[in-house]
Amino acid sequence: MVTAIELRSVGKSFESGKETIEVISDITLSVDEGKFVCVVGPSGCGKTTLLRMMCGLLQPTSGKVLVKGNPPDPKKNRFGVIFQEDSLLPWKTVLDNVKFGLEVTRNKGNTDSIAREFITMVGLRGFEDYYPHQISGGMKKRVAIARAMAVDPEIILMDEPFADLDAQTRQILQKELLGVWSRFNKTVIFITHNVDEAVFLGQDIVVLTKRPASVKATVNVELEYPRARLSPPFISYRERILKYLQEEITAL
Amino acid sequence: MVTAIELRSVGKSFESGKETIEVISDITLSVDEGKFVCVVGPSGCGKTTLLRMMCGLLQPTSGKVLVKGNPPDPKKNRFGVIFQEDSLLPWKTVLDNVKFGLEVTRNKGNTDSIAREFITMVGLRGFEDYYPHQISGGMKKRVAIARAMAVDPEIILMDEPFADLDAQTRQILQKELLGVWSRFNKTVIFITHNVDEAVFLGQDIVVLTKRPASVKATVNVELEYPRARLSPPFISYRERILKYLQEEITAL
Amino acid sequence: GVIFPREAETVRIGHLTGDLHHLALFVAMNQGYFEQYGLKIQLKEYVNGPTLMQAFLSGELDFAYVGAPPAISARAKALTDAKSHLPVVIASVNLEGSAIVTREGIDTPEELSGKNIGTPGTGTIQDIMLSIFLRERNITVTKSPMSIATLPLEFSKGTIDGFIGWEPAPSIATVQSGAHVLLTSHDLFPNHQCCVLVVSNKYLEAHQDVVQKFAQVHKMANQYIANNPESAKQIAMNVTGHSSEIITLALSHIVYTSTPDPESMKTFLHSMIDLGVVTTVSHDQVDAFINAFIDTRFI
Amino acid sequence: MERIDQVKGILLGVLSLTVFFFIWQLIAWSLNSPFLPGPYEVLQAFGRISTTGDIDGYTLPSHSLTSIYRVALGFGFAGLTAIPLGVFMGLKSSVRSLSTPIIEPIRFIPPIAWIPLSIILLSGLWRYIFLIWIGAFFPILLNTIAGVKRTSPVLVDMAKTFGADSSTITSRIVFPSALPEIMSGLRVGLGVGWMCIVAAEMIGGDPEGLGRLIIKYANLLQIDVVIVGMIAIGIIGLVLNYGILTVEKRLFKWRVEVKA
Amino acid sequence: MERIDQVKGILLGVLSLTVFFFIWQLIAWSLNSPFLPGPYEVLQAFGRISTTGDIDGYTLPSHSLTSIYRVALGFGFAGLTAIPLGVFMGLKSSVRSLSTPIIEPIRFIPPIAWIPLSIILLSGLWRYIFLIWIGAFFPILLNTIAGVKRTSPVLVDMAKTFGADSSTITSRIVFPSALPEIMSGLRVGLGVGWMCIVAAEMIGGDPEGLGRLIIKYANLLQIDVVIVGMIAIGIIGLVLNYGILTVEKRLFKWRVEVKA
Ligand SMILES: Nc1ncnc2c1ncn2[C@@H]1O[C@H](COP(=O)(O)OP(=O)(O)OP(=O)(O)O)[C@@H](O)[C@H]1O
Ligand SMILES: Nc1ncnc2c1ncn2[C@@H]1O[C@H](COP(=O)(O)OP(=O)(O)OP(=O)(O)O)[C@@H](O)[C@H]1O
Ligand SMILES: [Mg+2]
Ligand SMILES: [Mg+2]
Repeated sequence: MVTAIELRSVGKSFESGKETIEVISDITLSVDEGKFVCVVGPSGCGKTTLLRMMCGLLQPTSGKVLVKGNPPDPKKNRFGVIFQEDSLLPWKTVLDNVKFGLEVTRNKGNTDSIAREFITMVGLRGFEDYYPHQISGGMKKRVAIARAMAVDPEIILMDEPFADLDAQTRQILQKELLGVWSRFNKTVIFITHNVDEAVFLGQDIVVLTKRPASVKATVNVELEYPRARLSPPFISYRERILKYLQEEITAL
Repeated sequence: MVTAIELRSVGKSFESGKETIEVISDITLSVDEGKFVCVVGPSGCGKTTLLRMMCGLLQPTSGKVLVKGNPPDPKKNRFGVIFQEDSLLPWKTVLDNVKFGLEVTRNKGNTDSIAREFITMVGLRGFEDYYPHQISGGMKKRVAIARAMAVDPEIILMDEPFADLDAQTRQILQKELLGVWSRFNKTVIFITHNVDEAVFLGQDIVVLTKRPASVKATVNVELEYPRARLSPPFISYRERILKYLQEEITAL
Repeated sequence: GVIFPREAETVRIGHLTGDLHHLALFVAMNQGYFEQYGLKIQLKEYVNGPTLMQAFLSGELDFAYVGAPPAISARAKALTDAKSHLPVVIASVNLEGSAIVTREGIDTPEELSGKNIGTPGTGTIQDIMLSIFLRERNITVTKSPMSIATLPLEFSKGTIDGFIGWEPAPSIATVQSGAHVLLTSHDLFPNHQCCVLVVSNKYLEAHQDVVQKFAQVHKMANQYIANNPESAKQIAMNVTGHSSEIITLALSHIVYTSTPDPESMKTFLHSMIDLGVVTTVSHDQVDAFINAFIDTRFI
Repeated sequence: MERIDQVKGILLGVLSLTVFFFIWQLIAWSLNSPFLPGPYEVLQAFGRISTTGDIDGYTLPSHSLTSIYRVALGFGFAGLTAIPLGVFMGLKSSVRSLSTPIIEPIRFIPPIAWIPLSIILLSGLWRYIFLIWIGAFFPILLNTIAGVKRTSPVLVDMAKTFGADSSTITSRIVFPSALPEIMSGLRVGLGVGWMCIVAAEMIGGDPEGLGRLIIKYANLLQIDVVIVGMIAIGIIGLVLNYGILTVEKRLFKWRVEVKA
Repeated sequence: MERIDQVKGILLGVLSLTVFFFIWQLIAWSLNSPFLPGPYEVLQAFGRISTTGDIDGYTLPSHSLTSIYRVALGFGFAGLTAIPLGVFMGLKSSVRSLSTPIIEPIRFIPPIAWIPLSIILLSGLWRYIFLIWIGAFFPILLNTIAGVKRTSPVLVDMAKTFGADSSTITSRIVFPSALPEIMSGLRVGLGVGWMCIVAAEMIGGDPEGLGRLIIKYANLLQIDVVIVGMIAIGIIGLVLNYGILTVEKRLFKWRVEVKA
């Protein structure tokens, strides 16, 4: 299998004034192409920092981040990043938001029809001309997913994308995400707080320690999709990961 | 027993532009002194409007509202009103907020020591010099209660006071409220959305119809305080009131 | 003092920015004539005659050195208003003393036609004289009103083709920017009354003695200029900060005299009525108006 | 319903203006000063200046158009300089800290205080442009900086992950996101620039312009025309302001705040 | 840490001012115009005017104090009139709709346009007060109205249920709740009022005041002193503004927004 993302003893610290905060101490990790990997870890441990290094928004202080063998560069690699925060352009309609990624990546094809196709895929047909403030939080996330998918990304990076949503919307979107992933077979890095979500979605689950983050454990979830949340193996995976996390949180 | 509040076929409508909205159609009701009465009703049925008429903030369009035999007048009657919204003065500390009611009602006594006493009563000793933005939502409600109680009100009117709070804080405050009420034996009108809360607190529960509101039923809860939420009679009262409400909501 | 408390004996005198016509005032101060007569003075400076007269009417000044036309039009306007402080002429300050200067290529009055000519403000004596002159010759120009200090500057930049102004502005342009005098005010209107010394009618009623003293000071100062041209010139140079060359040229255009000339004021008033500058006096009232305007008792 | 409120508003407005003019007329009558004309005289002066023109023959519309033209140029320059500079300063905090010590004292120098320098260094139309520019520049600059600084970093990161270069980010993220603030800066700047017209025109030079009209007739002590000029300036300023407000409302439908 | 940032900020400020003065000096040298003095000449003029005084013998501090005194009076009157009126207008929507058609056009008339009327109708100190008042009045008024309108109705109802009468509600609820907006109105108003000082002093009359200093030396074509006056106005304006900002920050600790 080809390695999509590789982290070689990556460390990251921030300077803020005189202080230096070490956020990531030493992470080595490799993600094969087409995998769905979830990353869980205590709050503030450095998950977002990790994701930002993977797509080239941040540079590691030590070690190396490689995407297909080279340092990540959004101008060459095609990333589909879904941020935890609302990242829609409020002055653009749903359609124009989805077209934004296509236009920036200089996709010469018919951006309009591609955008409409992905809007339909996330179930927002009919909402093309709505502005972000006119649609709900769950619908906004779908638009962000459509925008990221529309550019045909090599790697999809998602940072707690469903954290703000109510339980029901969350579960619907999780199922839809799995559908999209199995259809297009992309590499997905999915960051979450929520263990249930991680076990429901991930082939591999990377558990991080508290800050400065390193890899506490990597759990391979050997369950068929779609997974039943109340099945005993599901619950036992959950318990196992929860235990790892608990150790980290009490250690705080 | 002396009647504290009496409503005689009270009706209320609002003019808004050319339209007239009838909010309360015909309510007749009488509350004895020292009673704890809960009012429940579908959202938007007119509960707040009712409460505002009881303390003289609004005048009824038809019928009469009487407090101790006369129309309510905050300059003569002493009301302790707790609004659903945050009603603390943001530029005053907790202590000065509690003193505010005392000063306005021209209480000549030592307002400072009275205020401190009530702050202690609601468990906020040590927070006297905090500003509202420095304390949590539940603490703010306690301050509002202390402010209302400090003026030694004849009647306490509470409008969904605990609606914004999380379940735990809510239950703590409910218990504290019952404690305060049983100690001072005031007349309390308590408006709520929450049937569980109503059955836990009220001696009488007035169920309103949908807008325009009239009295659908008055339920006398014959349970000793403190009430056990999981006891069968509690649950049967709850079911009964929920049924009344369900009828109103499906009738919408 | 920050608010200028007004002491009883202090007289408030208005004058114009950098106006050599008012040399008598500077001489009187320089020679200590005011102190000699026990007068304490406070000077107030204004950009042009009309602005000075507006402040005068509202009672901000007791005396003023100002062009006759602005004083006339202010008096005409305010005549019916009991609250206004009306100007009364107690002496002449000077005759003539203005000039039209132009750039090369404008050598005859006819060549002014269509040119851009600066004035020190609408309603000033220079503006009025220019208007009268142009009307008589049936010439039209674009008038550019601006402050007196700006005129030579704008001329040097070429924004205007020439200007009419009080001395030393024309002489500055002549010496510094190669302007030449097209017409002096003597050519426009020989021996015309220019600036006058006015007193507020209310002040005159209350303080005849002070007015008497002031007129005396003024007469002495004008005599001094006549008798000591060299030291008067030095005083003028000190006050304006200009070179001897400019001041000599400027002074040669000004006639200092204390005796007012009613006839030229009447002519001005007739013309101002024709120009629409004065609207409250008719031609047959002109004589009476000017006679009441001038009070020669003190000269 | 809304209709009724509008009609009511207009009626109330007319009523209060009537009362205002009536009181003004009463004061004018009772003072009977030649320097305080009543509204009737002002109306007459308005008619006269609008049709036959002023003492130099220029009519009120031509004075107004001249002033509007000058303000439009000065304001245009202010926009063209302040917006790019504001975007630049908003993006680079180092540029901001370098320029603040220079800009801050300058922005408290009133436009009229620049008149002497402008007389010496500039002439003709450029002087008007400069004086209006200096009035309009700072509100636009400060609002643009504020707007740019308020750009959500997530939106910028989002664009970066699509491989956008910095000019794309500036033009497609930063600028549109700052646009509401820029527009309100433009509105304030236009108001200030318009108010500088009297200062700009008082230097003189040209016989035309509303500011000049005021000064000309102030010198002639004909206050009725002075008031005509003041009212014209006030009303044109008001109309310009509401004009931009309307554009803002149209343009920023996507902003919930503007709708409310 | 904060210390370091502060020191860095000051150093950067000094650096950029140095560069600014250096460029200015270069331009002055290369143009070599008698009307564009370099910073060194301005500094000399500053020393001369500060110590020996101007041609009439008044020093820069006395000019500044005179101007500050006038602005303080005009600004004080503006506060005393605009705040009560603003509270009243904020409380009564009928008063608002009645007065808007009168106030709106007037507020777009620039203070300088009032000069002719003010010369005729007022004299001495009152004229300064009036011209500064008219500049400072509207920002204070509009901010006060906005602040009063934003008073939370729950707070008013709360006070009413305790039996508070309307004067208590106004003084203890509406006023303190509108105070942050009133203060920022005062800050803007002081800025505008201060900027009116040149307009107010340009009419002439008294020989003292920063505006007068500028105009006096502009007439003498001594631009170095003109620039001294401009810088003095700019810096005093800046200091006044930061003064009120500091008061605001102290006063409104209870506001989360101000802290952020
Ligand atoms: N630019 C920065 N400068 C300084 N410190 C930073 C910066 N970015 C992040 N940090 C610090 O790094 C730590 C980790 O931040 P990060 O956002 O990666 O955590 P996280 O695991 O995503 O947290 P959460 O679960 O809350 O999203 C935090 O303590 C944060 O304060
Ligand atoms: N001042 C008013 N003018 C016009 N309509 C009003 C006014 N106040 C309330 N209403 C209307 O009266 C109805 C009842 O309002 P009220 O606030 O009394 O309901 P409520 O039962 O308290 O609702 P909730 O459960 O949401 O608090 C609503 O439909 C509301 O729109
Ligand atoms: Mg994070
Ligand atoms: Mg309610």
